[in-house]
Amino acid sequence: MSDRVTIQTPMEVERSHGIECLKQMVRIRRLEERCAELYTATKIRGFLHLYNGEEAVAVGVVQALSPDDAIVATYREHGHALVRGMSVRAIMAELYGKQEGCSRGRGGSMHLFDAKTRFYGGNAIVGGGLPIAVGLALADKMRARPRISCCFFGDGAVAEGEFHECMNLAALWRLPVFFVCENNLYAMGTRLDLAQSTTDLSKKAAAYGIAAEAVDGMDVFAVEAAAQRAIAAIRGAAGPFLLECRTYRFRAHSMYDPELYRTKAEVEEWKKRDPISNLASVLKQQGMISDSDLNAIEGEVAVELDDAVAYAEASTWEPLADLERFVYSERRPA
Amino acid sequence: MSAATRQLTYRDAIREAIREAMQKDDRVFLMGEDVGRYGGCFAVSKGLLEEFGPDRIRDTPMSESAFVGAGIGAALGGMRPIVEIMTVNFSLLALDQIMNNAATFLHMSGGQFNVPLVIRMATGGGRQVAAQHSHSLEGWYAHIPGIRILAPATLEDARGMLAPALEDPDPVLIFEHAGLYNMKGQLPNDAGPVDIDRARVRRPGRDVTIITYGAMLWKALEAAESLEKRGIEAEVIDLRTLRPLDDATMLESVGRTHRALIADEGWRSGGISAEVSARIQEKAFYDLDAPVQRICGVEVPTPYPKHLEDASFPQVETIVAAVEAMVPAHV
Amino acid sequence: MSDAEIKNAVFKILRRIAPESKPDQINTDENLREALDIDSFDFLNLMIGLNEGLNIEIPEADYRKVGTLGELMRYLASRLK
Amino acid sequence: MPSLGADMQEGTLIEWNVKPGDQIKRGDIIGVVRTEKADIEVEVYHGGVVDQLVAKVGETLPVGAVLAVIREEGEAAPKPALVPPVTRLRASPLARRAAQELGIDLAQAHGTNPHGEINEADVQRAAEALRKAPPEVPAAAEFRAGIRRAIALAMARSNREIPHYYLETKIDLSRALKFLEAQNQKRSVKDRLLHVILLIKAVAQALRDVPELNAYWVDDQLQQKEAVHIGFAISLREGGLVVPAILHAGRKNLDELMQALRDLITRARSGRLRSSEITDATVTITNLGDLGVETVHGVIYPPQVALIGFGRVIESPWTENGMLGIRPIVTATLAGDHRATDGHRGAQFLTALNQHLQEPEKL
Repeated sequence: MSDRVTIQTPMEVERSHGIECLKQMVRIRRLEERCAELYTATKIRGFLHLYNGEEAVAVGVVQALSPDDAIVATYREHGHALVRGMSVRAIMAELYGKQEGCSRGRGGSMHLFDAKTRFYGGNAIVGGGLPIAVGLALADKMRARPRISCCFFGDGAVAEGEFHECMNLAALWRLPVFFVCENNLYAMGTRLDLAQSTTDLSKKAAAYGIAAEAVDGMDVFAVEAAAQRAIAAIRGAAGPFLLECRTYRFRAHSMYDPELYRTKAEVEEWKKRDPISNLASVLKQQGMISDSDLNAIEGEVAVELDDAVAYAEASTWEPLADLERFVYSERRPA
Repeated sequence: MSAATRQLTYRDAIREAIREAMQKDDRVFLMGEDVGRYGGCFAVSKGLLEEFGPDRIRDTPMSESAFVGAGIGAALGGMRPIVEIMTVNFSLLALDQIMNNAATFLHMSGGQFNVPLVIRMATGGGRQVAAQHSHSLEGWYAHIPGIRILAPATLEDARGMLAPALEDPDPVLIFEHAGLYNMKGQLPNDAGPVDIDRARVRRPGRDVTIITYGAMLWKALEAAESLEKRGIEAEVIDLRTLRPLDDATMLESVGRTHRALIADEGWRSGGISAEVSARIQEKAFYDLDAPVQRICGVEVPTPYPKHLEDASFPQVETIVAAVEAMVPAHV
Repeated sequence: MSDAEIKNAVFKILRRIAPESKPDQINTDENLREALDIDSFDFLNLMIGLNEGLNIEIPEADYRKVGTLGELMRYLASRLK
Repeated sequence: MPSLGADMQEGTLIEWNVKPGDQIKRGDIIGVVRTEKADIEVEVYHGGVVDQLVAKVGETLPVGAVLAVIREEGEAAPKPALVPPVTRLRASPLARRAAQELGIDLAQAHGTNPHGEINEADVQRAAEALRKAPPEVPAAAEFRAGIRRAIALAMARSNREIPHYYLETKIDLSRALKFLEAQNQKRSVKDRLLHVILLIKAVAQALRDVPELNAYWVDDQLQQKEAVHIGFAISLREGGLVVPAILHAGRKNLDELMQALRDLITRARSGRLRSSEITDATVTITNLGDLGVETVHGVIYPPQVALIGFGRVIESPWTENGMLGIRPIVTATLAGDHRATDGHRGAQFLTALNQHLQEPEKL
């Protein structure tokens, strides 16, 4: 078993940080599992895209960001929001569509927003968030603020014109944009090699003169280390950076997906590289963590999620009278 | 008189407004294709690069989606961007950003993220530039909740709409008719901001209300002159703001004249003229003495030859004829 | 009052009650109600008209004596003498 | 658009049962019209072939507008169904509103819009002209044609919907007529009472005893009416009849009833009835005694549930207390709606009617 473990042994990682990374990934995994359950119970409706298998990417990258950096994410963004520090209560209430949700229930699973943590939403148009991140970075650069804008997108977005326009524009204007490609090998159901002439996505950056790196997205420390390098480069005014995180989603694209486009064997093969169980094994092998520590993490996460579900259940529906609110700002200059 | 006013063009008026906004607020910047070194496709921003520098008069690549989206991001990041799109036809390349992001962020975020963005673009035909540079799609944009649609027709509005648009917390799209840029006129020296909420009666009249906006306003006013000689007094309303529509002004007018004609360079089917007509019939049906009529662009991609292009847009004579067909001879 | 005058007065009232009728074409032996298609209300109006026009009040008890035009003429003539 | 009630001004076509080219015969239901009161089937009175469906489903049209054109077999020229051809007046919404407010018939306005439609100014001019020259009463013939159509529809509906039962009884009127004679002796000619006044009054009183017959049948339910408005069938000189109501008949004394009847008959025959008088009746009396008829089996006017018929007063042999005599006898009939009441109730009514006529001084 140990020979399959590809996680680079993080000798330099503090025990507490190792446990923290594990816990964050467990939080995401259990949240997503709870979501699937609540979806089948019809508590959560609409589209639901789960992040199982890709947790190391969100945890590795987001932990490397500063609190005043901005995040623009996709419709598969529960994990990013959670790791960013958004309240799991507000996330769960949003998934329920309740007004205590982080977007007052108006967004749902695909549109988690939070001004406090500068979380500029799950964007449900593939590639649609990239120009936003470019603009946020432009504002920072024009105001000489030392912040960066981190934009998550999938391998599917690389096929969009907006990806290329934004890579060019960010590079042209040397904007502090951190492009994080979560390459899970499928754009919905279309395999990477059926959609891209060059499947080595990090190479796309070269044409724009953008620094890039590809990293094992199933290894949280590898992702974190790469993200730290990228962020350092961006903050050093080198302009944007493209980090391609090679990962895999264990569950279907969304809840109604029969997964005709890939084999069970392929999924099982990738599950051997599960970022959570592999990290737990490594930490155990190195004596950093015991079974009781693991149980304690699971216990804490379960309590947190139970509380969030109870909160969402007890939350309220926005009154119908509010239907047309938030189309235009309620305060306009006279 | 000459002491209080000066002569300038519609283009000059817009440039003055941009200059003033940039002088007053360092968060304001102009971004778009060829706005800097070229001086603007329609020379609106000519000279501004020298005055404000390339950081604030920002030439962009031909990437409408990216730079419009960047405008949204910059607005979210605290700036007050003015994004110029060369023509309305090109804006379709940025439609995703306008529709899916600018118009929805406030709502999707439950009120957390407003987008104080101004997008300017040229619209309209009449210059023999054929089927990909001539259309009037502002009516389409007026379909979208979450954005405000302005159509300045006069020097005063060209000069005065930008400042309140920049102060507006939400996205504002300003449609400048390309045929107006050279229009000369007098403007008071102290011309300042105007409201961006209300339609305006540009000419009072008793017998029929002609509702229009943009460059068509001038054809409507000319038609009204001609009608006056035939004993028909037409009231002319300039909508100015296509979204949200100012129902009160047009309903008040139709309540007096009992007849309404909408003159719109845009296509008829599903256009802003359809919306205006529907509202009048919904809210003023029992004030009507004749069916609401529309004079619209012929439903054809704009042709290149002048005679065909002229025939494809409403003209003074067609407005006059339409009014005459609505108003009793004895009036 | 001559018979002709009485006849004129009666016809005038009848024409008002039954505008489309031609009283001068009525057989004097025919029942008035049937000949003119008038009902009890019209008949009452005829009585009222005679009362107003000729100042003759025909009691209900005498209604049977004025069933035909001839009877009515004779009745009126006798009352007017 | 058929008139289905004199206060009906317009109706909305909600269904066509036929299409152009269909063969139809007299009595067929060709469509359904929605009025403020109900959805009413449109029956045709001419057989033929549907030439043209003029009205569209959903269209609201004034009474008298052409719904369809029916061509009779072998007939070249199309012939309108139901009514003579009346084209819908083309008038603006504002003109229609003004006409309504000013009480102007749009037909009196001359349209000056470019295609001849009537506009608001045209209505104002028509109103001004009317102020200068007071209007003539609408032609009586036209009024009657409308009435005839309304009756036709009401009767056809009654015949389709109402299960009638009939009861009759002979009533000795000697006391009543004696009372009447005495009354009339005291009166001038113009104040004389007709014997039908006693019948009307007695009916009103009997309805107080058996109120179930003073009612409407609506939506499968009996709605008892408090006020007694007696519809009284009045024949028109040119044929046909109208049934205006003597409003609050139960509250009127004999003189008031006579005055009311006189007024109604006079106005009915000059075509000046008010619409409420046509529609408000809660029960109907048909008196065919003047025409020599002995017994009347009437057809109930929906939504009423009863019709009382009187025949001619006939001198007949009559026994009372074992004594045979000749008495003035009238046959009173009751037509009842079996959904609303039954024969038992009807019999109680006729008994009460008789009793009231035997005590004329209490009428």
